[in-house]
Amino acid sequence: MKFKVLFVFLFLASFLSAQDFLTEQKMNRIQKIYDNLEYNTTAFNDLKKTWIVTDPVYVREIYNKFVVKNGLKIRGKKPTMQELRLKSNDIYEGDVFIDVRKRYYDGEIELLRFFTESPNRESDTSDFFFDEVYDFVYIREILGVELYEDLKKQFYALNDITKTLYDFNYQYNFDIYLHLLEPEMMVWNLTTNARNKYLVSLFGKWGIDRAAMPGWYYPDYFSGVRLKYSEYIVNTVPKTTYLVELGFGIPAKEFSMGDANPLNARRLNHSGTNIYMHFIGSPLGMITPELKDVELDIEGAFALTEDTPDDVKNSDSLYFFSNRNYFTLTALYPALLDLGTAGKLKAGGGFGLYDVKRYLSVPGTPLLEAFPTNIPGNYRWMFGAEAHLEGDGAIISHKISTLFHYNFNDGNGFLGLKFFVMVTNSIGFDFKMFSPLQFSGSLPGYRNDSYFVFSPVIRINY
Amino acid sequence: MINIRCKTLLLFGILSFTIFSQPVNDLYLRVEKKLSQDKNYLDVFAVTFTPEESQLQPLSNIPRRNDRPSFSFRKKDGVTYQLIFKKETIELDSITLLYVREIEDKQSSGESFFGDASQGPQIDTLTVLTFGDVQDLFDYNPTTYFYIYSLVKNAVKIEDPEALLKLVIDDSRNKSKGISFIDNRDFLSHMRLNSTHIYPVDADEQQTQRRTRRSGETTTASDMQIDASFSHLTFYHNALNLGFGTISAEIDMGSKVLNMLPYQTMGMSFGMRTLFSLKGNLTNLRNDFVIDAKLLGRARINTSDLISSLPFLFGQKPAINVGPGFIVDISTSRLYGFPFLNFYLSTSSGTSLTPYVSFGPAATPSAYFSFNQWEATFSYFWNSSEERTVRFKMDLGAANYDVYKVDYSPVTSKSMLFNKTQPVISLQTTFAPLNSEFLSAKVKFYDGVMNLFFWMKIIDISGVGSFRLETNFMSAPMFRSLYPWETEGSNSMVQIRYRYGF
Amino acid sequence: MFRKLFLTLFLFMISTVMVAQDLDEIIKKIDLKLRRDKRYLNLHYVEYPSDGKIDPDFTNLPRINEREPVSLQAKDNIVYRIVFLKDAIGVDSMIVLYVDQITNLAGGDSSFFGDASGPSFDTTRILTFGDMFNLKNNYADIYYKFFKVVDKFIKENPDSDPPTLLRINPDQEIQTSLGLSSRDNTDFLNYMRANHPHWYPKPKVVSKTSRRGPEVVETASPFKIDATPSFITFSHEVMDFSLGGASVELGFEDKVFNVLPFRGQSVTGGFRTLISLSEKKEEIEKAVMVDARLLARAAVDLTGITDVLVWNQAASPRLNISNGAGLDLSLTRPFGLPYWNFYVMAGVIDYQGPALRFSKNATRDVAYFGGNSMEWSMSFYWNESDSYTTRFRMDVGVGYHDVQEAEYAKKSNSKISSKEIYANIAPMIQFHLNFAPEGTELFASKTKLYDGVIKFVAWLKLFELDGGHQFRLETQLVTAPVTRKKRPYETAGGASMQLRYRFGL
Amino acid sequence: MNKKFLFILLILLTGKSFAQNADSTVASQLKTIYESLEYNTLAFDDLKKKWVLTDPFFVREIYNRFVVRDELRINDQRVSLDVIKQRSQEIFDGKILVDMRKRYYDDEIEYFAFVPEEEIHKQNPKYLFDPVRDPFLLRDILGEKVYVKMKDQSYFFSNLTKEEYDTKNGYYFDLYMNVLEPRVMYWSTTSSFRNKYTLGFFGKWGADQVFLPGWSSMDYVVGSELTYYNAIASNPDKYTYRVNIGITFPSTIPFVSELPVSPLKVSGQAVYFKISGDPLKLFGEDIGDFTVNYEVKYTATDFTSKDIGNTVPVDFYSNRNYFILEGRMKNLYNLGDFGDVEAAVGISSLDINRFRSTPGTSKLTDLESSKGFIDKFDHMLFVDGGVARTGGLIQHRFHVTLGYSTAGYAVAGIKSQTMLSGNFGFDIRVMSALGYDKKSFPTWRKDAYIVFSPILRINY
Repeated sequence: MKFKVLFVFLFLASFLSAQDFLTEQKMNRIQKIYDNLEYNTTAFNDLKKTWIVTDPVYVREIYNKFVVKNGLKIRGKKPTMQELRLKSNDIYEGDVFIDVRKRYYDGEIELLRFFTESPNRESDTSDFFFDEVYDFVYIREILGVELYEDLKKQFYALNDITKTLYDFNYQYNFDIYLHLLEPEMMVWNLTTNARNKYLVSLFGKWGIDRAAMPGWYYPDYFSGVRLKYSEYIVNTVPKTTYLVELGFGIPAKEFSMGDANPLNARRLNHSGTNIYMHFIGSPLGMITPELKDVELDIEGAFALTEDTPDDVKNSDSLYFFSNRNYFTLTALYPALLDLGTAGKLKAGGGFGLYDVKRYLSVPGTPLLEAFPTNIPGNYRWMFGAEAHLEGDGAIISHKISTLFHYNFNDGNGFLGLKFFVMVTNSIGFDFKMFSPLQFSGSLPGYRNDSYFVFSPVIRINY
Repeated sequence: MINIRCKTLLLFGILSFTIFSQPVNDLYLRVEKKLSQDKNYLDVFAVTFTPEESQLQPLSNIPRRNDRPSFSFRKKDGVTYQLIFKKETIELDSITLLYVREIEDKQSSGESFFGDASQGPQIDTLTVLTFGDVQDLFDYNPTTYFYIYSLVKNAVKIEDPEALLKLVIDDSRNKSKGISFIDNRDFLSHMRLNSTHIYPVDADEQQTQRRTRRSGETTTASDMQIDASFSHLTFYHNALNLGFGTISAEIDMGSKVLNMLPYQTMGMSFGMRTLFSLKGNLTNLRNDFVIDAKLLGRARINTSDLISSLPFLFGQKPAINVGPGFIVDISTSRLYGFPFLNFYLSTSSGTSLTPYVSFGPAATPSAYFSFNQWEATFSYFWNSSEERTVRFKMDLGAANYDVYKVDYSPVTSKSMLFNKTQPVISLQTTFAPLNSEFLSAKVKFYDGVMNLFFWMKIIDISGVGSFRLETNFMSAPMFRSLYPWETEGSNSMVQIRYRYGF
Repeated sequence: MFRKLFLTLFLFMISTVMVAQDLDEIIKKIDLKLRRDKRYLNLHYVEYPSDGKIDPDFTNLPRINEREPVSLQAKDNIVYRIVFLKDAIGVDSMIVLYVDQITNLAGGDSSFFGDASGPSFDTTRILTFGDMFNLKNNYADIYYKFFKVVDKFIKENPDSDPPTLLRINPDQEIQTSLGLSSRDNTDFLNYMRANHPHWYPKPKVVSKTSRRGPEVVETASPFKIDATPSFITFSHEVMDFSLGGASVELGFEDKVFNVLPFRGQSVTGGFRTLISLSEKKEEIEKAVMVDARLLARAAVDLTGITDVLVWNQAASPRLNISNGAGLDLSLTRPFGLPYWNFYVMAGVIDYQGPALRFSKNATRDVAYFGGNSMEWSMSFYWNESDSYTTRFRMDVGVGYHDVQEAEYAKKSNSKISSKEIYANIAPMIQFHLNFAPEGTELFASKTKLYDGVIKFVAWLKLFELDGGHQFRLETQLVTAPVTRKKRPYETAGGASMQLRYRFGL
Repeated sequence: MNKKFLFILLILLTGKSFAQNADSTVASQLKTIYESLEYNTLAFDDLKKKWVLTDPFFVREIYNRFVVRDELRINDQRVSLDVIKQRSQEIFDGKILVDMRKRYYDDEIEYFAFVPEEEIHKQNPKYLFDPVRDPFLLRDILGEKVYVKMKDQSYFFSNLTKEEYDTKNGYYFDLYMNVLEPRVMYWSTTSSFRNKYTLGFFGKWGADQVFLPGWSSMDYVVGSELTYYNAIASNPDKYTYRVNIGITFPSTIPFVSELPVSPLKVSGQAVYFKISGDPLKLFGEDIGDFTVNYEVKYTATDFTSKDIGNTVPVDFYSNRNYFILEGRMKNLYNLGDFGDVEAAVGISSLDINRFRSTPGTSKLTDLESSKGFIDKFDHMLFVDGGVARTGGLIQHRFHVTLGYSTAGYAVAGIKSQTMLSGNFGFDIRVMSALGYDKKSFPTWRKDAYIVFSPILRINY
């Protein structure tokens, strides 16, 4: 009797395994049909409405429905009661969440996944311990219509992680860059071959950072025309190959932070019309190929005429300083170090010179009287080094730079810190701070003891 | 006492046999539920097929699962079959049959005894071959499967099968950023809502306007256009449409550059406004180079003591007189890629010096005069979203006005006090939901003063015209001290604006 | 040798006995549970015979515990119910548990008394679980027949679940433990419909508790009124235009200055429009809505009528609020920011003949004028549970107002001099609490702390006449300055109580 | 012979075991059927009403009914009389309790067990007898009256039902109303997978790391705060980096008596900047939950005597700038309910200027103009250790800070914040100077400060 039993079992086992292979193949075919029934929207997968159910009791309601209908699987196999009890302990701790995703074109829920996550953890340790459940018909059948509608209406505590698309592409219809110290308004653009771009814009520049005379401490507001040429555009971000600026100085009205008397609050004053020139490019590539990345930055302002006392409009005689000429040459190495999200490091240095003249303006006299300062020819040589950390995220783009300026003649130096941030390429904030480093004696008369400027930034680019 | 006999084990075998096929049945069940319940998201197609006599034979007594009787296709008028299948996709390399439905139109088959024609066609559809049946055909009855398969393949070659996908894909694509038109559409839509003068509606623009209006009221193209309020009046008649341009008249009490409200400028400007395009006709305003030019004369009227009595004006008496003269005000669309340009010039000979407001001791009075003002700005337009519900306009440029001090005793002498070119920036936001005007707010900064201009549509009665409520607020100077020729505090004004024929 | 054989046999017998004995126990327990548990059994059943014919094999089915075999009869007043267990964890396929016979007594012979007592059913369990288990083990072919009946029923209608014996409805009391804040305008609309004097479109959002019956939509009356002695709003259908609705208002209250109704010596008239910017009208939950009120304020002497219309206990007023024009705007979540409220009132002070003046010294009188005022805030809504009974709102923002002091000669009405004694921006925080059991708003309160003064407003629903006339009791309380000394233009505060009538909102 | 015998025995046993297996598989299958009859509420097991019956007399009454109906089982086997006698002794000593649990959707008792006292708190206790897991079997054993009395809990018992307390961070809006450091988060977005950018306003009164706590500081920093999480977690402190920018506003002093002898006055408009994050992660190293905080307050402009608003010349001290650099290691190790240990070390420097404001002059005169910008600073090294716990019913942070200043004195401080389920709480900070001599102690600083504030937090 027992022998017959064994024989029956053997026969059944062999028969089943052959049949097993056939079902396996059939299962795959039907599974493939099942997965391809819906209209395919994988291109929008990341943009679909996704959220995490965090309410611990609500998670239990949904988990219980799956347990009742035995709808959960672990690696394709139905879990045993012990495995379910083990997972339920995580639920009792309150560390189980449900990842829910909606279909793109209508509001049905196409994906539901249970996962646990240890509360204080660094990186993303979410382990999806049950297989994901997809297809809203199946989910609705398991949850029952009422709980399913409730899940869609989001009447519970949740974290919304629907992705919003932030793209970072420049458009060339117009570009308004409202910045108190460096405004720019693009007025004209032209493409000659398929990829390059000529951009003409009106620009303004208040303050010379390399001479540690930022923003409203500088007497002249240079404004003029800027031509930017970019050889080709890398995913809509122009890779500027050279930039030429030509402008003239407008005497800047004192932007006083409080009622300080305009003239002596700012030690440097306008003393004649001047022209401003600025060139950024990397011409060294023509000489030696290794230096083709080095960026040269040549900037200069030269006074042409000299004001008369009634231009200065002072009521009683007045001594004041004025900077009339300024020239710097700086070489910068871009992308020295790539720190990922923190940005790319760009550093370099250079030298330059600027003059400071001391004038006496007596009302009624035809000309200003120039006094020799203790420095022959009034020219001061300076050496500067700077480092910029630039990052271009889709949401946050930032530029943090430190700048060191040493003045040979005056024997003093300035350490500058510049912090600039833009959010979604539309609103931002820029602030610069220079503090003196004394080496010998006290600061010369035309110097403030610390410089601090800031400005909100609004960009409208269409 | 129950004892276990070997028959049980045999039974286990049978049961497990069905059990092992259980997951396949579950999958069939799941797919069939998906096919029946997911109404509009399935990317499947249907071919309607009415069998001919010759085709009946291979399609008869097809076996079906769950011991349902075998099925044969019928040839009867009013009976058609829908073969639902899936086209080739990335993972499915050939057409895959899903299920077959039989549609019987009882009405046309004349069967309905009670003549219930009144209920309209009575169609009942029945799924004759479920997904499970078709898969079993594929596994165990390939000839029938391929016969139906070839039916579908040929039908697809002849004409496109009917798609059961009911999703409206294209109208819900959403862009992440706003838009700004390269041509004049933004300029024209702004001017039509805000300008006091006529901008003829483009040909195709008319349809879109009329289509949205039809939900509201139909507009007969009236041949007269009036825009009037307590401080300005413009008039246009079709007769003045000269083909290459239009002429309309304007009277206005305000000044564009000076930070003063109408009536405070104590003068009235009157004159003509013309809109023309270099192409010679106004049909294709959207792409042509359009010039909107005003030529006005400005006369002085002593409205200084009227100010305190006007109910809609909340402001002080001005301290500066504005000289008479003539005004040029030009706005052009884009020329060779440059932005939209606006230029305003108001000049005065500076001769007539009788002051309406003066200051200083009564014996030796003196007065402030402003004779010339100009403003040159670039305009930029953009919209927050594709439906253009929220539209923006930004003007950036420079402006200048001069101020003279005139002393009358012992002899009238004139000395220039102020003549400075300063930046001007203004941002106007217009709310036009569903392309119909609703409200607009403009904030302008010039010479340290903030000017807030705001209008909102109240009532729009067809045939009579539309009424708007307008407020104009001029703030006290900020970030600087008061000029001697300015009055203290802020001034504001509220008025009703009537527009007919726009 | 014989002993060993006997020992092994004995072992064998005991273990089977032991094993068998266990089975009896479990089966007895299962039968007991199946008989008694009326609500919690998660089992399904199939009515048999569906087509009136009984399978011949179902005759004299053997039963355990010495009960004689039974046969299924094909009578029209008898229906058999085959109960089975589906989708159980650890159980691979469906298992038939027992069979009940339900005889419809009335249906069979025409009951003499007429079926006044309605159809009475007699349910007897002809095959208990023990019987069925015995069939399954020993009469596999009969069991398989039952299995086929149920399997055929399931396969034939895949869409609907077979009828269940479960009497509890877990979907009824879906609970959550943490509160929730709705990601669309639901909370905003819930709040505005209950508290805002101007109307907001219905239908009311179906909160979870009222899921039982369908939401009955009252007939929308053509005009809508919200009136208290100090603030009245009116709107009529004709004022609506394509984009939204409009209404007018008149009131003796002020939003920023901490004064009680009528005590600000000013009247404010206003025109209000409500626009929803979404293309599809019915989706106001998702639309960006603009609620704009254009206001005009005029100074008026109300000293006479303060105590006539409204019951209030308050110190005598000291502030004249000037004429002015202004705007009160609230936006729902522009660009993903929270709800924005912005109120600005530009005041133009007419120093001529103030309503309230106080003698400063022998020769001079003094009067205080409230000029400009502004308030900007962001609102955050949340609910304590998903049944929406207690709803909260918090406004965080800043306010500004300025006060001028003017000096007059004793009996003259024109001012000699005026100076600004207060003009400052101060933080503003306001906490709202709404209590709406079962979706009907019963009580709401808001507490505002601005410029050191606490302003508390609360209403309680008194009663509602049919036809939609609703009466509420509303109290307003303004305290003396808490965190600082009292300024000359401020009073020691007070409270006022008034009746509020709402119709059509 | 015995080979044949062995062979028969072998077949018998295999057959037997085989049958036995067949039996036990059938038995286990019956058991699964038995357990699957009820509507499964596994997910709510911990939320079901649980209580323990301790009344010794009632326990005996119930035990007796079990004995009478012979329903006591141990591992599903019947219990022999002497075992019952031996176990009864424990009942008589009163050391046995009855542990019960109700069903979730109705109030039948679904779990009933005799449990010794010392096992009651364990996850799966060692039972005296097998528990009864079927209400109707229990009703059968106890009889209708006693079962209903058990169900209605009309006797002395201790309730063990679990209340669901949890704090989850919603990243939708977060109002943290604490007078010393308020925060209002109003905007958030996700740009890829599960990261989160959040924008909010923040306030900051006083600076703990330079031992100038809130109430007595004349300037109140208000500004904007940007936080970035590269993957959101239920614990809101797990951000990747946070940047704060703000400016100072004059603040009113509630308790004037708290002020030091010559309080620090404001002498200019200041700017505040703070960045906190883990710089090491930029270079790929990961030494655990490590954050660096760098704070700076820089006074940019100089007030005039008109701003100070004094009518008679007055000398005063003023703090214009401070720099704080702190490295903080969190989750060093876990102390269970006490929370996780965290430690921090840092340096801070604070400059003190003496000004004279004479009305009418446009600039304040610097009485210590001889001192350079750098040497006006007092530097301070501080160490901070404490325990922090988030989640669950009560969240708390207790910190002890010790600092030593170059000005020759040490300062100790205790900071504590306790919150109830993430909504209401209290913040107390005490700081006092140590090891200083009265005479040379700076007059612009009090030797002891106590600062507190209620906390209201709404997070969705």
